[in-house]
Amino acid sequence: MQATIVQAVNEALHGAMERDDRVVVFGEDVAESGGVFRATDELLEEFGSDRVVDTPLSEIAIVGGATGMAMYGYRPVVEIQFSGFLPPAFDQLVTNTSRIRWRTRGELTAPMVVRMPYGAGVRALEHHSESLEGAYAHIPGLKVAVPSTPADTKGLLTAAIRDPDPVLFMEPKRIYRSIREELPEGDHEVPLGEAAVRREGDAVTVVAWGAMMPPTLEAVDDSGIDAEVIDLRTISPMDTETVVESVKKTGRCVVVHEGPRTLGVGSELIARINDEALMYLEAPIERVTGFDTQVPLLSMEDFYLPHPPRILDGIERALTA
Amino acid sequence: MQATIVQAVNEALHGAMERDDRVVVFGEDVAESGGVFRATDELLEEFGSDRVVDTPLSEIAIVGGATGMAMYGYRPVVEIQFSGFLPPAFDQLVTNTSRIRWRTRGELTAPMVVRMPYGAGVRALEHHSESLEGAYAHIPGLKVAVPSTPADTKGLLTAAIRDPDPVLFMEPKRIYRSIREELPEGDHEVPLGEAAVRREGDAVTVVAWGAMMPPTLEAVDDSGIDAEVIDLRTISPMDTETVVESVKKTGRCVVVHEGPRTLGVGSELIARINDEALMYLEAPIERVTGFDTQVPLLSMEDFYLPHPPRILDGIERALTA
Amino acid sequence: MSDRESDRRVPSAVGDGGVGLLTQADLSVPTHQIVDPDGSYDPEAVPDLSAEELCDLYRWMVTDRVFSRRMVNIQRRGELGTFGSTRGQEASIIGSAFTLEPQDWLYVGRAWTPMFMRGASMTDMIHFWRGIETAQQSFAKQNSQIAISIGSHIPLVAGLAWGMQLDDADAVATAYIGDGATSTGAAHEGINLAGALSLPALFFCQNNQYAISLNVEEQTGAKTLAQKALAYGIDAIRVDGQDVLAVYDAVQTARERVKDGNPVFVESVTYRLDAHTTSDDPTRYRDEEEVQEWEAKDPIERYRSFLQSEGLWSRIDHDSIVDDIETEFDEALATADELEERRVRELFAHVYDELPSELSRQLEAFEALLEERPEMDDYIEQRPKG
Amino acid sequence: MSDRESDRRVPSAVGDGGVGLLTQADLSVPTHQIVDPDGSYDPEAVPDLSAEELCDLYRWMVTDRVFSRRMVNIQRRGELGTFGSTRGQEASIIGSAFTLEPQDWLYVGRAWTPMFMRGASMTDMIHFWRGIETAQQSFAKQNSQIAISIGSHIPLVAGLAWGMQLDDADAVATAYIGDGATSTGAAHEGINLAGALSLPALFFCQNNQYAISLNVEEQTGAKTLAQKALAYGIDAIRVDGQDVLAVYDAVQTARERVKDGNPVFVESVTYRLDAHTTSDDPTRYRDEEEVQEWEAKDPIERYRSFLQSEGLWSRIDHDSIVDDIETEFDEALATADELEERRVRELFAHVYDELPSELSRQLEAFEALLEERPEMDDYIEQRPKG
Ligand SMILES: Cc1ncc(C[n+]2csc(CCOP(=O)(O)OP(=O)(O)O)c2C)c(N)n1
Ligand SMILES: Cc1ncc(C[n+]2csc(CCOP(=O)(O)OP(=O)(O)O)c2C)c(N)n1
Ligand SMILES: [Mg+2]
Ligand SMILES: [Mg+2]
Repeated sequence: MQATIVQAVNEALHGAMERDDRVVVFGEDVAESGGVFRATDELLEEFGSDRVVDTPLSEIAIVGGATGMAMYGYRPVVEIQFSGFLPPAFDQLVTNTSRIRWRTRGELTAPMVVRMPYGAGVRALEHHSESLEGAYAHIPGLKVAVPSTPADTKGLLTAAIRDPDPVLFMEPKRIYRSIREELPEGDHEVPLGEAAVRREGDAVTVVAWGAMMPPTLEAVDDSGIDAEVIDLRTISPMDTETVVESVKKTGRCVVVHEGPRTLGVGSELIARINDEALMYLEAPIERVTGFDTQVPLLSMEDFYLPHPPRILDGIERALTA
Repeated sequence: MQATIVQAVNEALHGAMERDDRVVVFGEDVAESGGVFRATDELLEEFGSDRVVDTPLSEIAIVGGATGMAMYGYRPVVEIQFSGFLPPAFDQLVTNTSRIRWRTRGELTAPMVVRMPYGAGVRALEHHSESLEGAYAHIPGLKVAVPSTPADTKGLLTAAIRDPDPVLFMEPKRIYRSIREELPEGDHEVPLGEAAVRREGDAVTVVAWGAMMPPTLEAVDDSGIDAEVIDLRTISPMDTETVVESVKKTGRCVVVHEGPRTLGVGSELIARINDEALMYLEAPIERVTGFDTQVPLLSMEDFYLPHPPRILDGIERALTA
Repeated sequence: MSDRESDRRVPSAVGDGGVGLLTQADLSVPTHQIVDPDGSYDPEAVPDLSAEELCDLYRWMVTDRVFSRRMVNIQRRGELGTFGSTRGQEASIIGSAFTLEPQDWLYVGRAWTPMFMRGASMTDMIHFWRGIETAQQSFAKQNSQIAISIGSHIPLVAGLAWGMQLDDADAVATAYIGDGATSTGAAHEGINLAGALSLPALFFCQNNQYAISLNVEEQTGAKTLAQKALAYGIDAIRVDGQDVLAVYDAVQTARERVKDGNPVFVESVTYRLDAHTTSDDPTRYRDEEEVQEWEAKDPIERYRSFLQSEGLWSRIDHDSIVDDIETEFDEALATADELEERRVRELFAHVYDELPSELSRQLEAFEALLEERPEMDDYIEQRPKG
Repeated sequence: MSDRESDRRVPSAVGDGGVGLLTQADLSVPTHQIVDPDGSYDPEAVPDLSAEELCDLYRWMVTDRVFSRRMVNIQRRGELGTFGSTRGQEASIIGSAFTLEPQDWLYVGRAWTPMFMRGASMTDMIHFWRGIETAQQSFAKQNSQIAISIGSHIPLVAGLAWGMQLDDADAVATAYIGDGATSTGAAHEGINLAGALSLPALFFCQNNQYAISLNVEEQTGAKTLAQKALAYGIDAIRVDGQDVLAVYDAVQTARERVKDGNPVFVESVTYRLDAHTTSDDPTRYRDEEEVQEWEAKDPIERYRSFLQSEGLWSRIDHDSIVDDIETEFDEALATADELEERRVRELFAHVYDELPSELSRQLEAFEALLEERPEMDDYIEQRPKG
């Protein structure tokens, strides 16, 4: 089946709910209307109103409620309508979700997934464009995954739902419908914590994820530069090894992300390369990122996003420095 | 007057309230009981119940209420009883406090201070030991300051209260009462955004802040190593220049902090040094930080904190690598 | 069972062990109404408004309706990012906002015309939906703001009211919220703060029956939203949101009390006739029948019958009102369309009072890049039309 | 004014414009009581408990009191980090917890003895206050947890109840909260969710008059906390928290209803006689007089007079009960003091199911450091005594 990313989300949810009775889906507008992006389409019809539930407008209760339900033994997969509305539930993530296993020495756990569309570029209102993976990946006990292709979306979401730990699943809404590919049939899992090398090369390592993958690949493809392109896929835990091995080979690196530059995931990647491959570096690692500003409202949001020429600029800097 | 850090907080609050009628102090238990650490002692008696107010147990309302009050023209200085209880108000910080100026193109602003004791080492319960400056400094529009001495506490808090932008003021409660020094008299301000060089040296640059300053200085003093020690003081905006200049001189660097290592402020410092002084580096920058774990409960919390031998170990690694 | 407090009323439900349960059945929440759906009313109950004011109410309701219609239309033409229509809620929106004074603060959810009533232009509102930052600046000049994150503004409004209290201002801070917003923690904490500190805050809740697809009956077990006020120890009024005079009367009464430091929660029972926003498809979650029922409760029709009964209808030239609004909209749209090209620096302005050096660096590098790489133009577009 | 809904009751307050205001005065919230402060009671109202159970209630209340006294004492000797005494709240704590079944879930604030009633040991509780991670593990084995971040557990309890509902379990999920917790956004959203979805969740609120220094009258404008239930459309019971039989009766009644999917909020009116925790100085915010008044309402005394009236007092050997508890505590303390040295690996365990490689690296580096730098021992200490 040819599918988009949002269809892959839907397919993964259908599959998970079929295979495991404990999977329960809830959130705002996920049941009757099938989600504002239709990611949960037809789940209510297929699995009934016990397992697919519209909740009140309550992000704290959605995340905290999922945590309690997971402690009880279910496998909730909840939707936060836009990632800009996860911050009200930040405390539940920090104080409960990420700590249930730790607090009870493994006696209780919180295997659950918080799905949410993230990122700019869909001409939406304020608070609909943020990428805060940098803050979430700072919380011990949480995992954070960001797919960039339909197949990975299916595979990573499937893995996230099965994962024994809580996973924040950030869906690149800007490319929800812009890529279409054949989805692996049936039970397809892509393990969390493993980056994918999208293109092998010797000249420079370029790391990106989520909605930044297409412009990154475009920049590289158009340039003719022999870049190695890594799709990080999971932000936490991070696949340091794949990145470090690549940088040891290329000696140069560029990180591309949407979120703010300061304390963004790019900084952590630089820190880890510093730890393990500093002496291989032939040039400073370049960061091509969102600015340390609020994401502009829709009329100017294009300016904020890393686009191929800006990414290429970063690559060329890394190559010439 | 000889004073501790917590007394310096109190002195700065008294001074600010005396000089500026618009300064209003509120939070949980700040008025009648003078704060659980007595940081707001005698403010109620001196400035009355209009300007010093005990609020309900409502972190969202404290931070959001302060933001509204600041928009109206006051200068609220609120207390979050422990930094572990700021996460419920994370959304107010992200969605409102940090965006009022930006959202209204400067027509409205939110000049306010959120004070809170942070960090481990006072034998308290769960959620009383965290250091999340790494997450907060990722939010555009917020400033984050962390003093490490009584004089700086007075000066930075005074500056924060006067600052036209919202400031998160993280107070190192572990050393609230362990250092005593002469406080500058009267109206003493230490500008936000400027690091302090606590010790000059040529061998290695050591950067720390807040409660990590005393063990860092102890490690350096005992070692006889000619280290340059920088107290960052403000996390956002960060004084990159002072750090970079120092690293250009020493060629080696160690960052010490309490918060989790991954996406901690250490990573950002490494990223900025990478940007501007990579080719000066003679060794990887060392991070001596909290682990990527929850802060252990009190019986084992010592193990989590960077102590002088661990800091020294980091310095020696940076020197010998 | 023995009750220690002097009770005015015996609790209605009794548990097994003879334990008195407090239930919603113990509560009676009337709905204030002046003009009946059939057009009848008690003349005594009509608020004391001049003929001109009564006509103004009509004009503003029509403005609201026409504005929504035009906005939906231009969105369909691709000239707006998205838009949330207020059709059906005109009485609720206008009756309430008509009570506000310029010194009051207004922080709204679904309610746009109040901004015009306070002096903002339709251009500003078109800018808002086109994602142009100056819109909220203009609203701010009128002590107004629009909140996007549901419920998040309620603590701000409590804080604004607190400022007014300290300042001894003759003003109130008003939050417009929806039925969905009542479920948020932010709403709870903000309203409770207002109650605990007796702040001059007015909470105007438009219960339009839906939060996107969720019916209010699933939003909460509470039978009315008005009764939520009791949780905060503040007073409430429930009002027929299709009856502009009743809404005016209720909010006016509320405002008077609020000014004296008695926060009030007003539930206005209304209905969103159009989609949640232009990206929503309401047929997925509600029946045409239900919509028809509420179409029949059209607030503008009801008010027209009142004006007719009062002999005021003759003073109103409906068509010319509509024409004027259409013209105003056309002009506003033309002005909005002429938006000047904006500078990249604007993205970096107002993050802080002064640009920190790291941000300067980012700005300079970006400006240089735009200079050096004209191909950036293939990817970035200023979207003056959203 | 015309009311569209059939009203059982005319609203009490009337605004200027004849607008009906819903106020707290419209509400009557009785407080359930069985044994009067003077010791009298209606024998008919006494819950159907066996003599043994009635004596158990006494024993548990005394356990609660002795445990608090001993904990405060060892804290003063420096053998605990801190401790929050429950003196004064024994009837509230024991009467409620006595209703719970093993399959129920219990997530508490200030209430420790319920953990013992469910099978945890005093050693576990000493460990808890000494900051030893295995304590919550033990509680978890009894479907119990202690919440430190006020209000944060309420959404979890809603989620647990939701699990029970899906599972068709014959059980309830119970959150113990304080008066302060009612102001949190988390409480609001969690309770509202329970009401909206009819979850088997029981909210037991110990209104002990204070949240640290803040009196409940400043915590909220609501005259009772029970009435907050109406905001969620769930039922409430207000009970005299010094009357253990009334608390038992109320919570038992509540539990029966909750099991059927009718969440109930119980407000137990009680008082914290000791300091908030051992680091608190209550003389800064409350009068000795007030404390004396509540000392006079001692729940154990009141219950003793009941047992005497019932002729059950003779079955109780108070001194030997106390002796037994003291012995149990001594033994628990001795066991706690013997805590084995813990391994550093424990800090890294249970962050995730499997240790991610970055965490392994951190652990290995730290273990190596401890090996190489024995001077670390000057700075780190395992604190088996908190
Ligand atoms: C905190 C938050 N969560 C989710 C959303 C997405 N969202 C936008 S409007 C809306 C429904 C709002 O319902 P209501 O409060 O009744 O207002 P109405 O749209 O009916 O006027 C939702 C869920 C949001 N904007 N903010
Ligand atoms: C979210 C949060 N904010 C602040 C605190 C600090 N704190 C601990 S107990 C307490 C008061 C709690 O009052 P209440 O809910 O009435 O419970 P009680 O202590 O009276 O049993 C406060 C403010 C906290 N633990 N959690
Ligand atoms: Mg609505
Ligand atoms: Mg209390």
